[in-house]
Amino acid sequence: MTDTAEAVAVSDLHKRFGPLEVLKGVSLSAKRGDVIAIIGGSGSGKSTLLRCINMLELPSAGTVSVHGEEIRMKPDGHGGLVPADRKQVQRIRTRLGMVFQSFNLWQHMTIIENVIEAPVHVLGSSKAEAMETAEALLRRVGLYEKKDAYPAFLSGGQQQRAAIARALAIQPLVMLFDEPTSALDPELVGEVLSVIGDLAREKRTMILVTHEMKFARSVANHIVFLHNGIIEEQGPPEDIFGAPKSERLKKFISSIH
Amino acid sequence: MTDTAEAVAVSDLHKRFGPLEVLKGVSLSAKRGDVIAIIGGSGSGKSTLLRCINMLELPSAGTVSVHGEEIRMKPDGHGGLVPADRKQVQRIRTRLGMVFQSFNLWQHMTIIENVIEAPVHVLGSSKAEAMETAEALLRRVGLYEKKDAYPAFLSGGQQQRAAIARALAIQPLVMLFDEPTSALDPELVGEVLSVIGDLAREKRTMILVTHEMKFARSVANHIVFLHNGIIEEQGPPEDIFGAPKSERLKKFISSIH
Amino acid sequence: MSNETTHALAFSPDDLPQAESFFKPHRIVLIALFVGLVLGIAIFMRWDWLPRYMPRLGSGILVSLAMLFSTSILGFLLAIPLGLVQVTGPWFLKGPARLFCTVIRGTPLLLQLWLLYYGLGSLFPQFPTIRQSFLWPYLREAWPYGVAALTISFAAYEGEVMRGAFAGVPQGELEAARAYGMGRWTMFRRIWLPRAVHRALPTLTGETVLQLKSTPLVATITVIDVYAVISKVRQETFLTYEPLLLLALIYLCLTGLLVLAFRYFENRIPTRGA
Amino acid sequence: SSAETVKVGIAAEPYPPFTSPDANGNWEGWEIEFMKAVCAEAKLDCVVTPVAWDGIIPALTAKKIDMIIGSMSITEERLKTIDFSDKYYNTPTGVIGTKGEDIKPTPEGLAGKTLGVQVSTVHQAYATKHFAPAGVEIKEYQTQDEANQDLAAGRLDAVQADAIALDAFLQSDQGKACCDYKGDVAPDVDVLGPGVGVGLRKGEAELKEKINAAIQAIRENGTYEAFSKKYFDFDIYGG
Amino acid sequence: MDSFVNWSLLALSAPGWGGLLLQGFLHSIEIALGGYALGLLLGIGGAFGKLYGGPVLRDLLECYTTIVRAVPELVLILLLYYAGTDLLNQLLGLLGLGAVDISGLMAGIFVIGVVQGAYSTEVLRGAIKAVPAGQIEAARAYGMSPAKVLRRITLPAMLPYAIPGLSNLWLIATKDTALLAVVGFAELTLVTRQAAGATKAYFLFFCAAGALYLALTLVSNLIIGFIERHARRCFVEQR
Ligand SMILES: Nc1ncnc2c1ncn2[C@@H]1O[C@H](COP(=O)(O)OP(=O)(O)OP(=O)(O)O)[C@@H](O)[C@H]1O
Ligand SMILES: Nc1ncnc2c1ncn2[C@@H]1O[C@H](COP(=O)(O)OP(=O)(O)OP(=O)(O)O)[C@@H](O)[C@H]1O
Ligand SMILES: [Mg+2]
Ligand SMILES: [Mg+2]
Repeated sequence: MTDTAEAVAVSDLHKRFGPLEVLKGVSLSAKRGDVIAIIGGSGSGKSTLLRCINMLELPSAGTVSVHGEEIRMKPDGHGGLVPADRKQVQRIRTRLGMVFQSFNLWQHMTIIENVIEAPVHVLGSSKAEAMETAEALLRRVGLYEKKDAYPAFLSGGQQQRAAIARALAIQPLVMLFDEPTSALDPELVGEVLSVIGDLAREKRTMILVTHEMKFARSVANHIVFLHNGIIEEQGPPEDIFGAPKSERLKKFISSIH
Repeated sequence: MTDTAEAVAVSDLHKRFGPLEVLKGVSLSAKRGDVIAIIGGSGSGKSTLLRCINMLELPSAGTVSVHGEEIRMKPDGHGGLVPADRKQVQRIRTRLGMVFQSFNLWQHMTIIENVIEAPVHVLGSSKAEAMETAEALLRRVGLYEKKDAYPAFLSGGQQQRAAIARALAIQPLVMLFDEPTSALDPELVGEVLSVIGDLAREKRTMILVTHEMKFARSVANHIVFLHNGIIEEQGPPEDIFGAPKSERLKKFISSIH
Repeated sequence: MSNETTHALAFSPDDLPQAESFFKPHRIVLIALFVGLVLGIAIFMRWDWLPRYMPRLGSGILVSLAMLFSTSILGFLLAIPLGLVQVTGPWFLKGPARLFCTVIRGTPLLLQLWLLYYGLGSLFPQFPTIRQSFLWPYLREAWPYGVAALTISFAAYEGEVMRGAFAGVPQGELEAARAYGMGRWTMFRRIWLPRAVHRALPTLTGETVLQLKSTPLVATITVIDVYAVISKVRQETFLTYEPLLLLALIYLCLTGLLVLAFRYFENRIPTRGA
Repeated sequence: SSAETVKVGIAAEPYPPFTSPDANGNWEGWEIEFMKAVCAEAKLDCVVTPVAWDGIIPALTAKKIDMIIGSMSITEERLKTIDFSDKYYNTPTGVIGTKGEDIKPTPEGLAGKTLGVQVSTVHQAYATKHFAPAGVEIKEYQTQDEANQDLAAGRLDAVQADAIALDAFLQSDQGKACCDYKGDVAPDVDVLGPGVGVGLRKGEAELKEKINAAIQAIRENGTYEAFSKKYFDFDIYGG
Repeated sequence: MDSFVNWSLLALSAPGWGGLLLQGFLHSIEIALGGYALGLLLGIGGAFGKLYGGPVLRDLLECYTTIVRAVPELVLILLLYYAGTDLLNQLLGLLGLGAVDISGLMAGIFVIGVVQGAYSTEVLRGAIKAVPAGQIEAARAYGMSPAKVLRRITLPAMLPYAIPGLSNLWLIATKDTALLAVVGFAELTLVTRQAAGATKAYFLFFCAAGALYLALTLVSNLIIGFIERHARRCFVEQR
């Protein structure tokens, strides 16, 4: 695989929830080391798009490939699709890290257990090794003192940081971040920014959904504006924020100031 | 009660979780129509402070008054405090609206049911009347089409808007917002801003926790910077953001840019 | 969004199956199998005794149903406070509730029934005042003891289930209720109880079916339910399988109805499947 | 010798004085002695196999046991399902009642009273046929003991059963205190049947033959009378 | 009901019945453990099948839970043990193979397991539905196989919701062993009935059995309580 190979490619993705069509044909491609920020109004389908990439939401139509490998789908008989090969999906997922909008920490495990879970039980690292990485990660997000606490006892920002550490622990090739800084104060946002920068330098790919335009602007090399289930406009940050073309995006951008 | 009476007064509030002292003597006062923004690092105790005001978290020491009425507390025998009069707390709570950091929508009710619940079953409004208000509120936050959906099927931003509508429905004298815009896109943030402006003009008091400094600056007339369980600095937004005094605040502010 | 869409969203996809979607190929096969089985049993086994016992079977079913409904409704009403005080009550309520649930669940129902009927019940006649009182005609009957014993037992088992259900309601949602000034009773009635019951429904279904199968014990104190009628058939004809298969069919119908009813309530609120 | 092994099913629930276990788990009683005598006579190697009453017929048809000696009354209805040997005992049917109450074992003498019977016995059939039309309230019990218990507790006025079971109750402290014997009921062979027989699978004519011959033999050679005397002071074989 | 209590009836060795009672008790625990474990396995499989399986599997499981829960256990065990082994042996006979003798114990454990499986399917289904969907999604997102998600996330996360229902089922399992009396297995209920019937000391023996059951419950509660506290340690205290 060359450096310029597509790390993630989504083509003509559709997603329907009953009568509601949330994604109406979205195509997207990310090269290795790309940082793509998805912006758009609430309910425009950003989370759904991210969740379709790792098949947490099954697309109604369209394809997703990760590092050149297309996830094979077959019709489920009700007009939808299901993965043709579960094993393939599982394998691909181990290369994708995900930070959920609502964190979804495992409530029955302490923070450190949350972080070592996937390395030990999916990737098969030794526990000692995983512990070491986990502790380093928790130190990095400033959560080391809380490592033995259960998620229910943490503040919102602490939970979000734990979720980030958990996703980083599997050293994913592609990171999917769903609003990774929503519960963080500006200082921590800066810290997450630097983490993302480091990952990009390691040629890891990142796709992130965010509402903080400043954050999107400083972290991403490509911005995707989602509106009403289609990509209304995309391009480098300077163009999107500096010279928006579509009316909708102009209105959206104008509301930032 | 005059216009300048204290809507909320917190004095020398302490809160301990086991060995961890989260609030170490916080005093705060808000006049009618004040909009106070609490800022501070993750885990600094912002949510805890807000939750202590409506007694969801019982303070270890200190007092809270709402509209001049002090919530009477008595020792619980384990070194903490409990309300001396449950009825009083209930009564006071009906004047306080709260938007939770994690939304806490009632999962067994549709959105509209969530919104009319407190008006009908706490304030005793008629159902028809409550429905009318609720629909207007949901229209205002752009959620009217989702009114019959259950919370689990909504996007993050939609849930947050539902939570805001729910809190507004009881027409509280004091609103407590815990990061009310964390899941919202800039356009909706603007909308929430205008809602808060309207409320302030109606002389309702607001205390909000936020990580978005721009938002805090544009909405609040008083900023409180919480750090390590004490109020490190407070004052009008111009001073706090324009001329921070403490080292800690300077560092915090600097990270915004 | 169109009006049509909003309307459709108001209904959950899990609603009871519609006629056309219900008859899928495999279901037709299953139904055919079942009908075939019933026909085979009807043709190849001995059913000449059936007409003679029809009236008694009918009244037996009624007795079973009456027992089931009265005791599970009463028992459930008792179970709610039993479960609740174990989660949040003061120690002087928590302790007795725990003790009650433990002792009742820990001892056989038959024993409880006998203690009530032959133990307690046989004490009453010794007191002339009771014998003279208006209660005596009832105390002389067996069914009040049956109802009492079955109710107590159901309450104890369900109390345990409700304890878990109450404890499992997310704290945040209760906090939200408190934050809007709901009194304890309102919060309980509007948020805590419905959430807990909804969560406990699958278990409650099972427990109600179990209760249906506990009702035959009342036959030991002369209340003739459908099971007792079937035992009688077995005793008088020495047939093994035919009466029991009939009993199975009767219970199957009753259970099917119960399950459908409970499932309807369960699906009233859609949960997001994981 | 080359005696064939026969599994004899008895009810696992005790029915003294016919069958009951002791604390070591050994079974004893009149029917056990009867079985031993018959088996010895017929040169069968018999093994006692206790099976709960609910499972005793299926155990027979599924060949887990070969015959049942369990105080089974022979009736027309039952003969449609299994086979019986000739009767080996038959006891009179009687009525007991609360002491001092005016009760007679006749339809008129019981009118307006509550009578307890064990469910699915010939006694129940008898009471339903003869007493119920006269306005007697009939209550059905799963076991005889329960009926006796309710008689003592005052919920019943009288109990109808076979005389041996009633006698055993009247001998107990409780029975002595509360009740006395009110007399035998009028005979009705149609309902009360010819008596108690050994239960057999249908179509096993050979075994039935042997058993019938053995019963006849022990009746004639005095064995039957000998062991019966240990238990009863009257003729258990009946008329 | 005896007016006095003859405690010597409970002595451990013969003429006392205590030894037999204890033995029956142990047998009961043995069967209950076996049946419960089998039931749990079936329940886990059933619950997952019902939640995540295809429409055919789901309907089949619905039939399983409805039928097995509806049909009285007595019917099941009679069908399985007697009719089932009969059929099996006829089949083996046709194939020219010798008859097998399925032990009552095995059949009992099997039946109790199948019945418990139906109930625990429903208990577990409810508990799994109570686990926030996001937790399971997170596990999937990290590439866990379904089996791993089950073992590492779903099972431990649903435990707090499942424990009350499962502990009810355990207590029911210990008492359901009474069914095995039908196949002649000497568990606690049957031994109690035998002792009571043989000595007429009904209340003494039923209370003794009750005490044994209660003791078992108390011990079970200790263990269950421990597991439950452990499972709930991650929850913020309910007020
Ligand atoms: N129930 C609890 N038990 C123990 N510790 C708790 C509990 N709730 C909060 N804490 C701790 O108290 C501290 C303050 O929490 P709080 O939720 O008030 O933070 P916050 O300022 O709102 O942070 P954030 O911006 O991340 O939401 C944190 O360190 C948190 O771990
Ligand atoms: N499981 C579901 N069932 C039905 N509708 C759903 C479901 N999940 C999401 N939706 C709907 O799909 C639309 C898109 O949701 P999505 O979560 O992708 O929005 P989003 O762009 O992430 O918004 P936000 O910024 O508020 O998080 C919303 O209208 C939402 O209500
Ligand atoms: Mg989203
Ligand atoms: Mg917070």
